[in-house]
Amino acid sequence: MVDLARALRAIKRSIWVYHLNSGSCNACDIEVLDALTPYFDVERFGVKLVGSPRHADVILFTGPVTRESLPKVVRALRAMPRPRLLLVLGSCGVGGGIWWDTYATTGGFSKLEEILREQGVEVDRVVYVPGCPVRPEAIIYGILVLLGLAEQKVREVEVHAPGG
Amino acid sequence: MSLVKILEIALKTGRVTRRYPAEEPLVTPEFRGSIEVDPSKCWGCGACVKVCPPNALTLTPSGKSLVLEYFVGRCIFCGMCAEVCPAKAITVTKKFELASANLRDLRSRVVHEVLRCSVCGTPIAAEAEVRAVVKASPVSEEYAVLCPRCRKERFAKSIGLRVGAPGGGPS
Amino acid sequence: MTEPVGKLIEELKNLGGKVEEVRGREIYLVASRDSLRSLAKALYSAGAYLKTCAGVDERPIQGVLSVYYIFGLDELGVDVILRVPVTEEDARVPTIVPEVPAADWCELEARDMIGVEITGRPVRRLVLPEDWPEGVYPLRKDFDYSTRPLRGFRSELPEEVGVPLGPYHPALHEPEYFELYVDGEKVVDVVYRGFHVHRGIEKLAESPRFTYKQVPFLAERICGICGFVHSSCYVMAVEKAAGIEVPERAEFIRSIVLEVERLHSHLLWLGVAAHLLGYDAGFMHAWRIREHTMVLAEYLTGSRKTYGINIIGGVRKDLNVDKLDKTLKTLATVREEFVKLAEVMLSVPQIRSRASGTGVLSRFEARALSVVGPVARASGLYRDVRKDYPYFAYREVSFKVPLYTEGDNLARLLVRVEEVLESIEIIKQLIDKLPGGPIAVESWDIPPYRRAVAAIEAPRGEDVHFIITGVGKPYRWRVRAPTYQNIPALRAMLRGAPLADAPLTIASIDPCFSCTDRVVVYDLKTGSRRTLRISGGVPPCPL
Amino acid sequence: MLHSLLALVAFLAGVTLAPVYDGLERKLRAAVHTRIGPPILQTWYDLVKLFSKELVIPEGGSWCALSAVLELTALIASVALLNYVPLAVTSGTVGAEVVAFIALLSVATALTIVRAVAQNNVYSVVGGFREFTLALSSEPFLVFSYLALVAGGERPVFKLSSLLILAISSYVLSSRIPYDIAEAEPELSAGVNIELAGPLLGVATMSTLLRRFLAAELTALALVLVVGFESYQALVLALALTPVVWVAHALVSILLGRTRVDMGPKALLLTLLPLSVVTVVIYGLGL
Repeated sequence: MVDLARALRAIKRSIWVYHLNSGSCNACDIEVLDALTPYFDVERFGVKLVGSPRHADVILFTGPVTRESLPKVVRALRAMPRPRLLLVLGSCGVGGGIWWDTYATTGGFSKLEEILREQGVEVDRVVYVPGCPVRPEAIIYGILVLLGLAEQKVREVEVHAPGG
Repeated sequence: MSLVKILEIALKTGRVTRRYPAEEPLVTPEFRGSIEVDPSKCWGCGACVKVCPPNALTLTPSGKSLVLEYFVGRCIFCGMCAEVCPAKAITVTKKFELASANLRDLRSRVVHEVLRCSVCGTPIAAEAEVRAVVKASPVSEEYAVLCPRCRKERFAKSIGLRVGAPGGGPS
Repeated sequence: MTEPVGKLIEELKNLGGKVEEVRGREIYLVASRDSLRSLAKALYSAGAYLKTCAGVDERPIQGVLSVYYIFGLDELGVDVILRVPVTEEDARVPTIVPEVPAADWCELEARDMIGVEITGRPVRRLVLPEDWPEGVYPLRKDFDYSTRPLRGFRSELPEEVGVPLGPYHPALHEPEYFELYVDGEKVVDVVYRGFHVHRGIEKLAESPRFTYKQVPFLAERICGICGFVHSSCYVMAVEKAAGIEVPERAEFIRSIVLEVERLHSHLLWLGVAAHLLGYDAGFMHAWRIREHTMVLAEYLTGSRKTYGINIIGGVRKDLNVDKLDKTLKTLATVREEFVKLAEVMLSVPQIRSRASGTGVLSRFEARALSVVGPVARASGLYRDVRKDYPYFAYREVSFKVPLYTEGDNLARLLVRVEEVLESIEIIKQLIDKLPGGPIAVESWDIPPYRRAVAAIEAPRGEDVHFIITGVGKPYRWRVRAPTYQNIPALRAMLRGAPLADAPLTIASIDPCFSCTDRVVVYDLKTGSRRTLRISGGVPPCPL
Repeated sequence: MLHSLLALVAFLAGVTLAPVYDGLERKLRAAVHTRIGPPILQTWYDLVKLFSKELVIPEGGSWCALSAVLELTALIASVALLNYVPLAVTSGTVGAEVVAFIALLSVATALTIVRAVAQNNVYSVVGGFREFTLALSSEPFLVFSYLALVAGGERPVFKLSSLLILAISSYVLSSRIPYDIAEAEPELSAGVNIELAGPLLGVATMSTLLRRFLAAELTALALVLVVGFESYQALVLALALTPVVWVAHALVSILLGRTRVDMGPKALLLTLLPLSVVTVVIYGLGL
């Protein structure tokens, strides 16, 4: 059993991320890279981009999960040690994006999650970061929310239009 | 040895890092973030839904109401909805701090009462839309609360024509 | 119609081509499959290059499946489009690869997408996933865009992808890979596998979900780096087909934003190239300078990427004095800092020694493979859409097209360095001449079944969009991104070269997003397989 | 007794400070990149996190784990010995400590290669091969120059030229750019470390840091010896100079790019071999 709170505490000052692209248009991906560069410099939080999912504490997930990339994505996620913490970036990953219902995609992370469950790959915590593309600050904010260092600002809202 | 010049450049430039979140983000006044629908202005007409490229905005009937849902998780932040909205109910904000631990919190809804035809009870449109139409055009309230079929019928009757069989609708 | 064009058409007529239509600088010919090869050969020897080919399901309008071959004659500034109709029952066309090597991929794609068999060449599946059912062709009109045929879920990768990491790389990249066949330390052959980024965009545009108005936003998402090129190219194709006159000011604004996009893209590439060569200071500084262009792009358009300002008939956002002022200031900063950085980068010994003389593409091969953009220009091929087929406001500006003859990685790097400076000058001239007036037409009408080809010089080379208009939405929209054209040239660059140069060489064509990719290495002598993770390389501006 | 105690204190300081120096290096790199960079203690944070993770034995099995741990042990021992040498050994002789130090260093290198090959991953095997070629083209010169400095006696020119060889070859030992080809991130992912995770990755990281510490301290010590200091004066001075040399190493690595696997070792041989020949000639001339 994974003690999530403990695991999150352990990586608070040292967050190694692996970037996993499931067929995105590259815009989110270059923003992930951009977050490393001088103006945003995520290294000041101890964030480091690593080259293997085995070294990763958090996976930065982009793309709508195309049919072709699906098996490889599952495999990369399986290679990641528990706890599996995911930051799902961009409108493709979060909601399937503009191509959410085409023949060539799976429709984003929520569908992938079902397939992962079928395949016995458990995911311990997911934070969704909308954006098209996600700007570097949104990625930073997402990381902080994932670690519990920042408050989530959005809430589900349902308002009735005033009646006549 | 011009490769050492990188040190000179670095010294001259200093540190450019924005200490977001402690400092302001690098956002310009033109930035398009998530949208907000003002429920007091929204008609529930669905113009935004028709234009939304990724279907982040949807209008679905649910029981007695019509629900306009905005799923920011699929939004592409193009702002076309705000441009086409006839009621100017949609504003494009500069919000980008939208991270959420679940998909539910990425949805916001405006629930509209559906107006039913005062004769046959068929749902016509959102009440707010009908009110807006009545306000904007000289359609009398009497006609506005009818479904297209009954409206036609009543109109036909009013100018003295019989449409279809007695007591029946148009054929 | 100029004389050489008339002569060429006469020759094509004699070879069996029938002129269907001449629209502006586009000449549409219909040909039978028997005359296809001789027509293609004649066009190629007349100096044409293949822009792309596209399968179109024309059964609802003409009862046939057609394959369109779009040839560009850049010296004459015209396009010749060959259409080869075949019946559904006998859907076969001969390959033109022996005459036109550049047709390799688009023939296979037509086979995948509309089910026209290509005869006379080895065929394999290119775009669709391996577990896609046989006989299901996504671009046929009777295929519903949202059908997801049952998945034979492959939890294991094919054998040759033996490393447990899957085709993923550390520094950002798309999940694509090349297979390198080696004999000892020499590369013998290269095969590109992937299309992991196939998202069904062409089909989606003709689905009930989309209208003409919405497609620009879809087009922009073909590629997150040069998206504005795609949306511009789409609107240009539609405007050409429908004969919509775009206000001059809108054309200027589009051109300005296109050049801003080129700036960000080239700076991005230079940074990634530096990173691949272990020079991270170069990466950081290039991206620091690039950040100015990102902020500028957001200030001009409302978004850092996927700008979203292109609409049919113009643009959505106007430029005001503040914006022009900010643009000029940003350009001055970028120019000053970039010149300094370029000097430093080129003085780093490892960058010089690893880039010069590696990944050579000769002028002859460059022409045969119809490569485009900086790759062509680094191999001595003077090819730039902005000059050859001037569009938008490019007629109004003067600029130099950097040309190198070495054809190596260093030449490609230098072409891009010079282009950054040229882009800055272009934007300055555009701002100087920016006319007043409206930024979009009031209304427009798009008649169905009109055809048009549009091309734009993207940061990576010529981007081509071909459109057949439909009712309320495109009937068929074919996109050919520049990388699609350049990847096959990697074979020529890598073959016979040492394995160690492969990463940089693959990155040197700036494959949509240069990042690392995996390579499967086949040793032909021992028959054993090794898998190497290399840097650089990635997919065509994905479709 | 006093010597051993002093050496022990020096050793402990070295082990504790190596990650801090690395933090300093990262901070410096960030400054050249015009960004803020991580906290100085970042490398310690990274190590603490890695050791707090679950122990996963990689695909290569216990061989891999064993060689990683042994490699670290060998490096720890060599750091300890390096500190002991100036205290125990009188100038001009080659004691058992010196021989043991050299042997441990070579063992550590050999163990890196074993660890790389044992991981049974193509990238790590390639990384191991790269490590091997690099070691072949630099370590013999490191040994040669180190011996020359310890046992060379009073020959100022000879010592200076040995110092030059030692400075270059110890820089290679630090496996920094341009010689980080064994774990080159864009080319080999993490190369020799690819399959390691958690504590084992921490062990491997610590090994790298100790190598860098050794490289810096060796150069610092050589410098001090050439100037003419001896015994614990030399040791204390060398320890004080270590972070300076470390930063100098860092600076060089920031300014350069990565070499290619066939270019780097060749260039090294072409530099170090003639230099060594000249040094031997200088010795022969009694300078």
